[in-house]
Amino acid sequence: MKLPNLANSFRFTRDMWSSPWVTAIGRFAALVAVFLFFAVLVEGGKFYTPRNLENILRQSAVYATAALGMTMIIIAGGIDLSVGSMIALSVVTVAWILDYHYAVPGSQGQVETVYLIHRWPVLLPWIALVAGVLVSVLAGFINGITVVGLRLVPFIVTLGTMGIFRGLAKGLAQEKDIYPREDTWLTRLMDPTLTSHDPHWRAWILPPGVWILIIAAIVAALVLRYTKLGRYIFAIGSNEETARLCGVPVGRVKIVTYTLGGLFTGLAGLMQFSFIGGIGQPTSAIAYELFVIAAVVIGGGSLMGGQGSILGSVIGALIITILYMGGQQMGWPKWVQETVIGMIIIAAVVIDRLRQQATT
Amino acid sequence: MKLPNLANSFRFTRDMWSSPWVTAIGRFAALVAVFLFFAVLVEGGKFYTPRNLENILRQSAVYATAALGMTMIIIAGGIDLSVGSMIALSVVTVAWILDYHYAVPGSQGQVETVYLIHRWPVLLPWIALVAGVLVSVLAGFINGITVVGLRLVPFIVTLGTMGIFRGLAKGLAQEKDIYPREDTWLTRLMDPTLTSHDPHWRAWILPPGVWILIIAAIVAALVLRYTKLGRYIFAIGSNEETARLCGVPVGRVKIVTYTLGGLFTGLAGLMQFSFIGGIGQPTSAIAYELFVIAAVVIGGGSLMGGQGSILGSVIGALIITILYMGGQQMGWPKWVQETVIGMIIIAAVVIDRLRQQATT
Amino acid sequence: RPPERAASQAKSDQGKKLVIAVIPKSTGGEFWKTVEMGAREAAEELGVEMKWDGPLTETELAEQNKIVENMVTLQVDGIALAPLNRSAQRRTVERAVEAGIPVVIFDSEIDGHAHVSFVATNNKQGGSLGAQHMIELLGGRGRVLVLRFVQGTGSTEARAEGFIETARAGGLEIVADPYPEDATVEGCKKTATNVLEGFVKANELALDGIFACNDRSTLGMLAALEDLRKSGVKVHARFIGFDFTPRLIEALQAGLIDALIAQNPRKMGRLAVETLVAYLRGQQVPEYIDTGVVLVTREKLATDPAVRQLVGLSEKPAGNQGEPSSADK
Amino acid sequence: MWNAMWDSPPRLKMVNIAKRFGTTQALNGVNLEVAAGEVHALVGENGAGKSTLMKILAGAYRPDRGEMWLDGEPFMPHHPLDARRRGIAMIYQELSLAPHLSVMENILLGVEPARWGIIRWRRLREQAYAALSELGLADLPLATPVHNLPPGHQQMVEIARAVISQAKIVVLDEPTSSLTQQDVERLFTLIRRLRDRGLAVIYISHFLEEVHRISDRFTVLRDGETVGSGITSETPIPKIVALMVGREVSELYPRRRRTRGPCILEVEGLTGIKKPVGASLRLHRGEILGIAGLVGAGRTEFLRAIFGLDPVRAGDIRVGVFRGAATPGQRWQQGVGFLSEDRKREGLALSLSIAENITLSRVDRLGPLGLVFPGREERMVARWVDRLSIRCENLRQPTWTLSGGNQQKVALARLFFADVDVLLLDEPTRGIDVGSKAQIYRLIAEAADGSAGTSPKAVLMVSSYLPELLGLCDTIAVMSRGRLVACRPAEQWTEHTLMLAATGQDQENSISTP
Ligand SMILES: Nc1ncnc2c1ncn2[C@@H]1O[C@H](COP(=O)(O)OP(=O)(O)OP(=O)(O)O)[C@@H](O)[C@H]1O
Ligand SMILES: Nc1ncnc2c1ncn2[C@@H]1O[C@H](COP(=O)(O)OP(=O)(O)OP(=O)(O)O)[C@@H](O)[C@H]1O
Ligand SMILES: O[C@@H]1[C@@H](O)[C@H](O)OC[C@H]1O
Ligand SMILES: [Mg+2]
Ligand SMILES: [Mg+2]
Repeated sequence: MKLPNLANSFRFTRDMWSSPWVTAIGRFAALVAVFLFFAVLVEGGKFYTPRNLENILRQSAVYATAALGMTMIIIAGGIDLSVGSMIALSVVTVAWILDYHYAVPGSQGQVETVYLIHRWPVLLPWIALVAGVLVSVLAGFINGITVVGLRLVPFIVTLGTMGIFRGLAKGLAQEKDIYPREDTWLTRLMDPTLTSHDPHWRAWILPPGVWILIIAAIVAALVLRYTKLGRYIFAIGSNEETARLCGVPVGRVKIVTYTLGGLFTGLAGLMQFSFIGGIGQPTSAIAYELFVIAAVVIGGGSLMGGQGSILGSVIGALIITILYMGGQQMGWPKWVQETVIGMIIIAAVVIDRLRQQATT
Repeated sequence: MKLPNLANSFRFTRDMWSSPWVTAIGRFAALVAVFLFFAVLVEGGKFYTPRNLENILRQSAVYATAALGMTMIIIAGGIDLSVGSMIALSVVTVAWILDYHYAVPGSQGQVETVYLIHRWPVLLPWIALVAGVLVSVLAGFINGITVVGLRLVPFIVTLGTMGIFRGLAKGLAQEKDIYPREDTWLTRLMDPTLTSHDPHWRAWILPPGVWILIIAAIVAALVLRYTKLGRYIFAIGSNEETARLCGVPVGRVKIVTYTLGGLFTGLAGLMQFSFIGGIGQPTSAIAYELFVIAAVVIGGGSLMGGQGSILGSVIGALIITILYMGGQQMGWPKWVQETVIGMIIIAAVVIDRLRQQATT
Repeated sequence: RPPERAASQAKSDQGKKLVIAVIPKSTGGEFWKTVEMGAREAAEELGVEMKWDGPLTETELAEQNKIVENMVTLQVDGIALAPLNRSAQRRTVERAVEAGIPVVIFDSEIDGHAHVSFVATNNKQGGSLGAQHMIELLGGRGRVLVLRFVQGTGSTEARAEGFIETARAGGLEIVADPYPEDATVEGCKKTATNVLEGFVKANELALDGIFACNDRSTLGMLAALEDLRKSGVKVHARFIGFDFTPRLIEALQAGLIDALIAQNPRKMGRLAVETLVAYLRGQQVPEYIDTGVVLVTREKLATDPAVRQLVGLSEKPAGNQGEPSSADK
Repeated sequence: MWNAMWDSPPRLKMVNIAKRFGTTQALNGVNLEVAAGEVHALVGENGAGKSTLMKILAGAYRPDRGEMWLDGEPFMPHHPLDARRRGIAMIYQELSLAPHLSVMENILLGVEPARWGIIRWRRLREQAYAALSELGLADLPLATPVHNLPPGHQQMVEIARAVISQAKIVVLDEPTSSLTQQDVERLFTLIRRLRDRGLAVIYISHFLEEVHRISDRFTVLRDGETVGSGITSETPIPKIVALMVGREVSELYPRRRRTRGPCILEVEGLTGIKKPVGASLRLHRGEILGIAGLVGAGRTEFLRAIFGLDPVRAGDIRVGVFRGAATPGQRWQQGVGFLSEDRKREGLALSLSIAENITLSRVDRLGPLGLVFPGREERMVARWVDRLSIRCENLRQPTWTLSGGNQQKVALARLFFADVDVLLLDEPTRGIDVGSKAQIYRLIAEAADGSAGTSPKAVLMVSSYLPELLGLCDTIAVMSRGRLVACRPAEQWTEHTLMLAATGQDQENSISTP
């Protein structure tokens, strides 16, 4: 018996089409097709101006970043319905810290309000950033230990925490929007840079939030592909029993996965904070979980676990965003947009299934 | 040949605790506990006035009715995320028909608007009722054939149709609310009867909508228990492959199940129409799918399929409603209400798992 | 309007602490927080107990109906309601009244005559106030966009109507008057962004004026305009908004908004409660109470003490300028 | 006896049946003829197409070409119900029950007595009871959900399902793999009764001794084609094997002298939740120790408890220098590997690639600091794919694309890749054909010898197939009702004494640890 060398490990009939590269190229082609569709149809070439390209990135960044974590969770055979609430929780936390103030006795016996941001103008945004991310990390961790510790279906757990986290966000904000006292650079995280008048921001080329997305996506992809953790995530999603038999610490890996999901969702929360103009709105990001899940699925993730890719999910988020933006810029009525997006979600999965069928 | 007597088909150690009756009694006990909790805490015995009891029924009717269909779908191993949108679609359809009008040349060369309701004051509400239900039946049928025909995961299909049906509801309403020209008895479907001054309505004892729920629930329970269709629904959810091999027409049964789901959702749509005051609001019932699914799960439905009961789901809907009503009547802040509901959903499933563990 | 029985009932209630429910259109947002503040102050002063609860966003009709019903169940002595929908909720109110609970409507109008009194801004007048200022700013000519709010809602619909009527009469052209996607800032921003995009021609926003109907829609429009500016589109449209929040006041000071029509939410909350309690105590109450509306411009903001007080800018001299009263903390 | 029936058309005739799955030609012109009143065995290697052929008969698959006749009438079922109505009763290879439904509902699934779509429960109960009585299981609780039954009884429920229908043909696809000896005897009695009633019975099994006992005639499939058929009593087993494999399998068991090394696994009084009960055992390097026993004796639980997959209530386990209970992860680290009897449910992650499955238990060997270097992985895995001659197209191919035997080899390769010193093998050849078995035996023996180039390993092997234990092991222990009742050198055992010990009738009944 010969070693399966490279030459014979490459059969054109089947392997080529199901190789990850071809799959990725296929998804990319879909993205390009959707883009070209609007590029041609939107009048005056407005759809492919640098400004609009930047907008596509900016508008898809929140979904895409949250989709990174969701990809891992879905590959591991789970699901997280609480991402929308977690984003809101992060948004509110950031605003709450930026707006933190307390009363001191003032000069003429009056009470004076002191804002922490005035005391620590440099440090506080960083604290807010860290806290905003950490709160989601913690939320993800709670999802993880609940799923693992109580051995419950993630759908139910995260349906529950969806309510809980949203409630906490509202509680923290005292059921209103928080308007931080001062704008900080956190508010500008998602500002367009290409067309900015400020040379400092221009130098970034892309908005800092988009850079965060890019780096996070690369890290996530590397983790999935080149680390033990990534292997374990795939193994658990493919067959949890096998993973357990092979000595994979299933519970721990799941907890880590949900916690990582929280991390990425926290980053998405920072972006959302900036995107809605630097306010702490506890009703923000309602129903985002559906877009995020849709992005992962369009990107090739399987709700049965064991399948999915970071690149695919990012492309999925871009496709959804382009559809929305294109629909808006074409002046399609809102209802047409919603209907079309719904159809595209189904179509994406159908095409994926057909492709997979063709190769078996 | 002797029939096996009851004694030997009834093992006390195990079977008794997992028998459907004990399970049902357990759920009922939970309902009573939640009710008593608020009955004691809400001041002045106001929680158990006849009026409030009627209100509990009225306010839970929409969830409970939609949960009937969802129960069947979940028992068959599926899920339907589009119920909220389907309810809206029915609401809008009813309003659209009640408001249908056209222009005719008037007496002095002017254009005159003719409302169909003025022509057919008796017939039109019935047409609206039938159409409102039918549109959801059709929507359910579409879910069914998409799941079966394209062999897709129901989560994705109904995530897609959730967008599509909502879009269509908005499209039909031209993205506005529809205000029917005249109020009809359809608007009064959910009006309280107990406290009504109108003897005609009082004679109903309960609001007609609640009667619809009661009858629908009985029919649904009978179908599940005593018909081939019902047993096939269980068989498919329990083991689809086996069902197929045993000659169960799996595809057809699934389509029928989703269509029945549509039927019950359509009835829920009628109730919602009345409940929001007889207007066609396309943004109505957003996120209701989550409450409905939660009701089924609290009622013992398993998202893995093969398990669930009509009585349980109705109790689940009642529990959720009582929690909301109680929370409001206790004056809990909104965020506390949300957080508590989230926790209860998780707790309900934990208790269920513990109970099942104790019996195996 | 249920007449006599209030007086007789009032007597039997004497001695017992009155319990009233105040139901806003939503529990989120600056506007309603300020209303709550006013209502609470009044309730405290009058020695009545107040329950405050409302739906999450201003589209959830079923939710608000349930809250009203639950308050009826609790047999509160009276309800002050800001109805989400003027026609659909008529019966909700009638049912509460049938159950023996008088209802004061505030903020937004409702159809029917079951309620005791209506306490609100003259919204139509507020709209035309905005239009008059717009006409002045544009010199009687120009293309104007109106961002509405939730359809079927008494208050904002009247404002749009008032604005559009007066603006048209004054020679302005209304080029669009869309409803936002939903009742959140995000929803308003998304719709504003889409609609504005349609008016961008050659890197310039081809609009002369913009009007928004309440705090959420003004905030959303403001954010959308800021995005446009930041991405290099020239915006010379005059922007008049409705309501005030700290952010909107800042924007007004910074010149991003030309004027705000300010209602008096605190007073509205206060008067709603006062009217209800007065009625419950057997006093005569007017059918309609106007809580007042004023046009706030940058100059007025700097100079007019009444305006400064209304929007919560401190009365202290320059040094502390910009400090909001932050009464919620 | 069946000769007399040749005048009438055969009960079943399948001609030139072909079926293709993607690139796999599962059936390529199969012919099969079965008479009424006979038991007809269908044999062949793994992947020969036996189950596929029967699924076509049962209407679960449509053939690409070919024709069928039932009692001389053309027959082409469109779906399973169709076939069932025409008199085909099928018991599938994989257990196929609806676990939430009751015993009686499962028995009558798809053919419930009903009027206007409303089920007639009384009649349903009667029919189910009748079927169970015929199987001698009248005391099975009719209303209990089947997931509450032990596997053997579950299998009987399936058989009852076949009995109930007024069948002309009953197909049993490997029915005995989860039955106790007692149940097998009961089943054989039933089969004979059905045959005598004039039904045709098609019987599929890899246990050729069983085939020989029960069948009148047989047909052999190889690579999707019919390669022969005949009268069972006139054909010796080796000849059938030769037809199946296409060559003589001369040396099935590689017997070699081995020298026993130091003791590496010591189990003292191991007690699990239900089973095992106080089991003790010593395993040495260079030793293959087999455990025999009836299904349900607790052998699987014994291995699982050692490996940390099932909880341990009492007792002590020592692996080399490590003492006490451990998690599966720790066991791998200590040099113990486990091969599950259930490939599909827990043995393999079928959607992962061959390479990923092989390395999953020792991902830490693929790079430092929790990193994974795919290049290194492929180099390391290729060696074992070669050694075990796993037939595949490349290492990144998903495992489900492999045939059953090759999947089993992938699961086995995991233990070799991890270079474990103790191999716990649970039914390593279940459902495996004769040819592949020989290859797997050779690998196991090489590991124990140390002839594969590494130090000699210790092998603890559970099997229900006695010839394999007798042929391969140095020592054999017997487990009965959760207890290890005897442990002796293989030479001292015969199939008969093993059987006696397993059923608890062994006279000596002494635990001797040589
Ligand atoms: N659904 C399917 N999809 C793809 N290939 C299949 C499918 N079913 C069977 N095959 C392939 O068809 C061939 C015949 O399989 P079949 O199950 O009929 O074998 P068998 O003779 O029953 O083997 P065993 O003795 O292992 O049960 C195998 O190569 C198998 O991989
Ligand atoms: N009464 C039962 N109910 C449910 N499952 C059972 C029961 N008895 C055994 N099993 C399961 O069946 C499988 C085999 O049982 P067990 O381990 O006791 O027997 P074994 O001697 O290993 O037999 P086998 O040869 O089938 O592996 C195990 O997975 C076990 O969990
Ligand atoms: O009616 C309300 C209005 O007065 C305020 O301006 O914003 C919210 C509105 O719905
Ligand atoms: Mg087979
Ligand atoms: Mg076993």
